[in-house]
Amino acid sequence: MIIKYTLQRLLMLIPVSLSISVVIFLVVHLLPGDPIDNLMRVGSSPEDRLAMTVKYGLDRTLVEQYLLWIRSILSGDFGEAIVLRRPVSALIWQNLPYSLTLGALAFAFSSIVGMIAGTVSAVAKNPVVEQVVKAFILLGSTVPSFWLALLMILLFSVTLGWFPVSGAKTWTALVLPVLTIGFGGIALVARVTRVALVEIARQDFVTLLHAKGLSRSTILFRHLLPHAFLPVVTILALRIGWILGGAVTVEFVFGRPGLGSLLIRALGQRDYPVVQGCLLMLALAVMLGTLIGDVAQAALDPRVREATT
Amino acid sequence: MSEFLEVSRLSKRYTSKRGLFGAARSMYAVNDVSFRMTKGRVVGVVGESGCGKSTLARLILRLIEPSSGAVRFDGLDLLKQRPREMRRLRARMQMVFQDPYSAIDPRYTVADAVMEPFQIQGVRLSSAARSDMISGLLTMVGLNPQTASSYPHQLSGGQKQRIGIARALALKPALLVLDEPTASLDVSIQAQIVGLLERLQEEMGLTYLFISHDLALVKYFCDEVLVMYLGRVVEALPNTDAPARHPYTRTLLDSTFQPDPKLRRRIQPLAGEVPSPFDLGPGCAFAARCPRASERCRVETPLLAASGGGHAVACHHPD
Amino acid sequence: QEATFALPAGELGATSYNPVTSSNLNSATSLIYDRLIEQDADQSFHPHLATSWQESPDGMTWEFKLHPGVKFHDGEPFNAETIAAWIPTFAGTENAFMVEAIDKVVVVDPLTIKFVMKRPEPNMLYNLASSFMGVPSPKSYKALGKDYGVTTAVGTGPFKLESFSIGLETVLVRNDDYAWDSDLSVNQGAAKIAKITFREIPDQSTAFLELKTGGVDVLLGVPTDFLSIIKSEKAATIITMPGTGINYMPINTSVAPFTDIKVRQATALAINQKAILDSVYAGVGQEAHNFLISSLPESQVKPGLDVSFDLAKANALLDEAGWKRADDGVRAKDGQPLKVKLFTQNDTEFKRLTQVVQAQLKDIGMDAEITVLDSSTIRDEYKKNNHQLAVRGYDWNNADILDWFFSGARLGYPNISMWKDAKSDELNKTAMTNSKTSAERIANFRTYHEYLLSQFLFVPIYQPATNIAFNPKTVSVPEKVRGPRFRSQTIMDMQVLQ
Amino acid sequence: MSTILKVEALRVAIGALTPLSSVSFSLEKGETLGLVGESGSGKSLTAMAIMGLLPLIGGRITGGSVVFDGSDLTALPEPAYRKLRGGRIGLITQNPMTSLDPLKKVGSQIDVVARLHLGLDKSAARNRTVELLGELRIPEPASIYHLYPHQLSGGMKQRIVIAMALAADPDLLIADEPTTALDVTVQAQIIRLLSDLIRDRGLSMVLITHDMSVVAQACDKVVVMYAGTAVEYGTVAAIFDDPRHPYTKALIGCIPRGLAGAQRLKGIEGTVPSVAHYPQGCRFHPRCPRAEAICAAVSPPFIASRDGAAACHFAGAVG
Amino acid sequence: MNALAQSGVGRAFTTPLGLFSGGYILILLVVALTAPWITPFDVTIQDLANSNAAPGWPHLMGTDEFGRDVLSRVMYGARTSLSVSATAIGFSMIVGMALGAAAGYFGGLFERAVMTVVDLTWSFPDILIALMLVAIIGPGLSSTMFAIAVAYLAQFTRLTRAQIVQLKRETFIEATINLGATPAHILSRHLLPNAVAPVIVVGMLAIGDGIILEATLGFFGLGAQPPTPSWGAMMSSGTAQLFLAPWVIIFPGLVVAVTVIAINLFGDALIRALDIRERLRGT
Ligand SMILES: Nc1ncnc2c1ncn2[C@@H]1O[C@H](COP(=O)(O)OP(=O)(O)OP(=O)(O)O)[C@@H](O)[C@H]1O
Ligand SMILES: Nc1ncnc2c1ncn2[C@@H]1O[C@H](COP(=O)(O)OP(=O)(O)OP(=O)(O)O)[C@@H](O)[C@H]1O
Ligand SMILES: [Mg+2]
Ligand SMILES: [Mg+2]
Ligand code: NI
Repeated sequence: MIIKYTLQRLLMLIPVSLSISVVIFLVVHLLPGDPIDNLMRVGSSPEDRLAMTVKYGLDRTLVEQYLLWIRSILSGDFGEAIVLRRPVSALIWQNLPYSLTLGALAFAFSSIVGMIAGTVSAVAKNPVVEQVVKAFILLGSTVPSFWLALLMILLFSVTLGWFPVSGAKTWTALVLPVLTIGFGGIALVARVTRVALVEIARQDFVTLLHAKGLSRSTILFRHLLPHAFLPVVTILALRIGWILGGAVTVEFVFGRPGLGSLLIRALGQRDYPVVQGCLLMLALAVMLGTLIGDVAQAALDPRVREATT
Repeated sequence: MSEFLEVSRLSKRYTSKRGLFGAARSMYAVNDVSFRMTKGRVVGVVGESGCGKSTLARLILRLIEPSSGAVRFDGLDLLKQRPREMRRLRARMQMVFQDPYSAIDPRYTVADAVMEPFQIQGVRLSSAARSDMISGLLTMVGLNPQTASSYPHQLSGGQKQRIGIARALALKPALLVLDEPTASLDVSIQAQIVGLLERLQEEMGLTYLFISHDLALVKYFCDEVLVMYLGRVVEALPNTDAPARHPYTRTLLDSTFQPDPKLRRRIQPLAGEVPSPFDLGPGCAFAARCPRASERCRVETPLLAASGGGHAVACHHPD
Repeated sequence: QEATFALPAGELGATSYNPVTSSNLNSATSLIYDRLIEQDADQSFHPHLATSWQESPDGMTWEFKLHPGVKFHDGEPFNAETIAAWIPTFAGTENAFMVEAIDKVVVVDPLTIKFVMKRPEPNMLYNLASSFMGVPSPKSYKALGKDYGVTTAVGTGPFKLESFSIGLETVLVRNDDYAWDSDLSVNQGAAKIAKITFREIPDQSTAFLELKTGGVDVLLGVPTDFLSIIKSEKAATIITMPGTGINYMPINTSVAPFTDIKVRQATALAINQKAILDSVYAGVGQEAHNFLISSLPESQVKPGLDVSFDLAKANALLDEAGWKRADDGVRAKDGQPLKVKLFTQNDTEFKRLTQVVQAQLKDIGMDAEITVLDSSTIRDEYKKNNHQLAVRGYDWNNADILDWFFSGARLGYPNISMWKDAKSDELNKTAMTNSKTSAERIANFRTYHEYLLSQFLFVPIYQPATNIAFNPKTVSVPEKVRGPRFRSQTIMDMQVLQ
Repeated sequence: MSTILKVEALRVAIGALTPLSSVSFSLEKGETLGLVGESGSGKSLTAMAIMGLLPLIGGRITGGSVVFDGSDLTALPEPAYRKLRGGRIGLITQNPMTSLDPLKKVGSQIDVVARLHLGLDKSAARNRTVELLGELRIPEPASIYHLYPHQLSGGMKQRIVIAMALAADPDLLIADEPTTALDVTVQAQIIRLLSDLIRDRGLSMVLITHDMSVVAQACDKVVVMYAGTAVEYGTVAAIFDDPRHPYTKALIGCIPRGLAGAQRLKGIEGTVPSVAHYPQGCRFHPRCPRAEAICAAVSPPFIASRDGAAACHFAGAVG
Repeated sequence: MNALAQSGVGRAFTTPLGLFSGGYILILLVVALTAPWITPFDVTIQDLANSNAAPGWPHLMGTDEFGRDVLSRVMYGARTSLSVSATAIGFSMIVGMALGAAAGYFGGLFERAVMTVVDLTWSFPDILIALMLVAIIGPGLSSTMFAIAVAYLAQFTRLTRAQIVQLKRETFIEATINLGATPAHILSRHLLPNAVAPVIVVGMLAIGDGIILEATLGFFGLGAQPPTPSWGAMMSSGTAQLFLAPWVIIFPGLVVAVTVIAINLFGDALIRALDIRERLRGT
């Protein structure tokens, strides 16, 4: 059942992606400026410029350009970067691993810490503990990430020398970026976890679990947390776009490549095929995220799954 | 007495998906229901949870559109009314809802809530008339006029239900549909509200459609009784003394306890469960639980057939 | 024997080491490839893969003698055939203009090559010295096709490409066979450093911290804001070398009030180059008084044409032009206040500079409102003629930059001054195409430059210096930096200290 | 007969409030005690206090004792209490719809009790569960075992909850309104099931309900609660035949019985006070038709009668 | 706003945290409103001789690279940052409520379309949306505002729609329909007024996020045009000075942090005072 449903949803992605592609194309071409200026160097002539414009099809009407683009997309080709001079798919492919590792780890960090923090603040009877946890949760989401990143570098890399300042070659270089991004996500996860736990703890079945003589920890781990997972998973699945593209600032400060940086660089140079390719990729990832969220929800919740009997 | 509400072959079908992945399935919340009401009478509707009582009430008031069938109110075909006419007509047919707790906008004071019907129907009142009207309505439903400035959260369930009744009666309707008005209230409050309703009916000559799951209450309160099971009316009792003829009605009666330890019942075991209302097959819906069910009951849907004295039963083997 | 370099901000984001098709090459390119000719800091040309060259008097042929015994990293020999195969690969690429004047390439003998020209090209040597003219191995170039420059890049240079992680780092290892150094480096054999990693660090603060913590040994290109900090840092030494660009303020001559040459002149005289050099650039670099970098002979213009700060004269000129000071200090004419738009690029240094310029313009009663734009948008605005003043810079060590920014054929962008003038275009044409030899070209460009200066089309502000910071504990750098930029010639003489 | 549960002068505080005070009753082995009262009268709190679950809602026992099978539970440490809960005392809660963990199969939710308290292994616990389900007249217990709660009807879920309470062979069942959320036909079946279990297994049960008819049908003894206190207790026969407390009497009078007009429902004037506003003296006095000055000033003591006692100044005089 | 909500705001001040955070916000608002008159130094006049002076007297937070007083600029920056964020969020809130209410009330295909778009933008990183928009509209405070508004539009639309859908199921809506009310009456008298409180609270919290987004845009060099001070612009130009004059970046950063925390705490207090936690669930 799940498989059939998933396939259906995947099919649905095609028309949605097509309409999104129109929007992306229009937005990108609305940007003032054009990529050719980034190719021209002192000494080239106005005629050279015209020749380039023709070469990249930028002299055609928008409709023609769109159709050409979408045709190549449908044949699995994201086109060729104008300024960056590489196939767009190759560029995405080179940057994706960096975004994925950083994103996945930050994701894991914020989910784990967030769930722990949320659980502690929901379960803690002690108001002091609750406030401390809350302050900790707030920490990451109340300062701009570049500020946090710079201060963390100052503390952990320069003063303490624990981690390299920047780079992406060693795992130690991942620690600070992961912390920076992860901190931002903790608040969200913790809040969702907390709300879910508080709400679920009010339900009759929890009283009944206590009445069965189960210990507090069994109840928490075997019964309450699985319920808290549901909203956390849904909200996180929706944030896949953030994982892949949202780390621009952190990538910039820590000198890491990534999809976000690629997109921003291409945006600055008006490298249309790259910007379009990246945005389409992100949009697809976002839609897949929604799908993953729904499927995960079904996997976790029999009510949603509604197994046939 | 004139025929004042006529419901004919009213049905409401709902389609819903089974879970996230399942196929669509459909059910009749109300299935082929017909009955008439005479002015000034109290007709009761009983049935278990989910049998379609509230849906029937909403259909009659055209709060939802039926899948098929017709409702005639005071000679007018309700389903043919255009929105504007329908809105005007609503002043004459009102409803008191099952859940008093959410029946008043939490941001409205009692006075606002009670005056809203006039505002909606475009009745302009001077401020003196307004305060007279408020205290008149509140007094009518047994509330202190001083409650006028309270917010709903400052009131008890019974008080809220009284305000619901005041709102419903503000425009002096001819028909009042009462959808389990006491179901969420304590017995002591239920008794107050029922008492109030009885008094109002006598004073104002109202016509009530009284919905309840409590057969004892319906028998106490109503002139006629319709018994519903899974969307259908299975028995229509012309008066509350009439002996039940449908096995389901009898089961209901047998399941009701008396507030007297000397009248303890021997509870008969009842086979089976209420079947899922979705995609019901042919035959009598009660057949699976019925002690008398025959082969015929499983293949042929019994129709509501009137016998003497307006007593109608939908059963192949009635008493 | 390893060293790590951080690339300067302007060289980030290269996606390939293919010099023929690329539009963005970084310093590592100069180590992988050799060029026929090298240019020095004084803009003079020196032999490298070409040991000598001869230009015909009419400028229609060039003959080059090639260095014998040169081998590519893939073992292929470098000879005249290499050149004959290489030049045509430019056709149809964005870099084609650099060899556009060459009609055909004739192999005279294995070590002699002749370019037959379509037209004289006095800029030939300059072009051949550019990094886009690094010579790739024709065999590998052909074999790898689109992947050339990404997975492998094969040149004759002192370093071989070991790995290239786009956007992150490039690792080069020494070419031990290297023996064809140019005379710009003292070292005439293989490089002294065995392995060099070029890292891309977009954020300057991060790059500085890397130098401080030993993550990198050399910062190629330190923004001026960091100079004072680095100077106070024990772990870093700074070399300052003349830059190859000018920061200036173009004036849009096509819109009021700058259609009036008096207002333009007043604006030009309002900028205090000295004060800017001291406050914004901490005294590093030079004041700019005309459009060209001072190492170019074309920059030596007639005295009196250089633009220098003169507040009194500026004010007098404005008074003369009818712009009277109002109570709030802002001038006005015909009820119209002297309020102008001042564009600048989205970059910390330019924003700083622009804020000072804004303050200085205030002194002549001009109220300039700053708009910060990204580089693509700003070009679009220029093309739409939405600008009045802008603070910007260029980086180019050749006088043909005058053509680029002031040619009547390029109005809007790059001709931000919107300057179209018959006499100017005449002088431009003479300088660009009617000069047969280098000497003639210099004279023609100087005349052109002088005319442009007389029209006050821009305000020269500052000649940036190139600042290199390195860790004196880990690397040594030769006293004198050779070449127009800190590139292969200097790196050949660097050493790693233990 | 021996006393299995004895509650004396129980007093419960939540924060600064005292929602429960002077609740006393005792229960003999094999008996069913009805705890009856309107919403908010403290019935569930009493159950929570007996189960030692007050900390869950931030409450604590501040006075009185709960003696179970000879030992006082108020002083029992938590680990020992955990053994008792589910082991010797089983709890059945009001709403079967929300009483099961929706993410776990119903079978495993029953198993866990036997595994925890009887030390059975997985398969033994499972067999036992299936057996128990059969005993509770659940059709096809082996396949029900693998279902999730949402796949069952309300009545079925309530049986699962009962099975959970019975899984470790407890001595005492506390059923907190086990049938309130169910339809009358299902209610009758559940009551019958519980009565059979009491009889067959020799269990004792505290049956909490707000429905006097259920008490009349199923209980041996009754405690009537009002506004956080017990107002009367006694045998069922005594309470119904000869209620001593005016509240008990009024409560019985609120139940519609017989046919319309036979006797007007009166209800009880006023509303139940909230915890923060419990009146001085007798808590019922503001609504009591018999109230006199003393009622507002002095909390009435229990006055014993034939088969029970009532907390009313006039309990002796009535009758 | 009715008395209920007013008393809610008042009640939010009754807890110590609510009082503390609310008080801070009030003071900040006063500073922002009166900044042109109360800053100790002019915020744009350069004093190059005095650049990068360490905190001390008379420059309590030091001076920046142009010798401008950091304290004055932080005070003035409150004006820019708060007004940018608040205007943007306010605008976003109004549009979001309209969209969400329409989607929730009318349902059907319209709702599906609106929610698909909204979910997509919601799932897209704010900073990317903002950077794209600023690139399209050009830099400046107005485009920063627009970018923030668009980035948060989804949140308000979702919240309002969820509220409306939930409210529509309430009996009192049905009761009002049954009295013959028009859709306009129901939307304007019942649905929107009931949905507004949570949206306002979330909007208030979003102002904090808006400040951070403005700062981040400032870091990328967009946002407020120099020499107008805004917290983001100050931090962004301060990164270069991080080691030479750390106060230039530290102080605005701290003020941002404290402000956002205060907004969050006060938001929590408000949620508790208005008792709308239930209604914020699931959004
Ligand atoms: N909008 C709807 N969509 C789908 N199914 C509905 C809808 N409204 C009601 N139903 C279904 O119709 C059936 C009848 O519902 P209805 O509310 O009329 O029952 P009822 O007799 O009033 O029950 P109760 O006594 O619990 O109020 C139920 O099974 C219910 O699930
Ligand atoms: N967690 C709590 N905090 C504060 N007061 C509470 C709490 N739980 C219950 N109360 C109060 O204690 C009183 C008794 O509640 P209890 O739940 O025992 O009533 P009940 O008789 O079971 O009512 P019902 O028939 O509605 O279940 C009520 O007035 C209630 O308001
Ligand atoms: Mg109903
Ligand atoms: Mg209870
Ligand atoms: Ni967002």
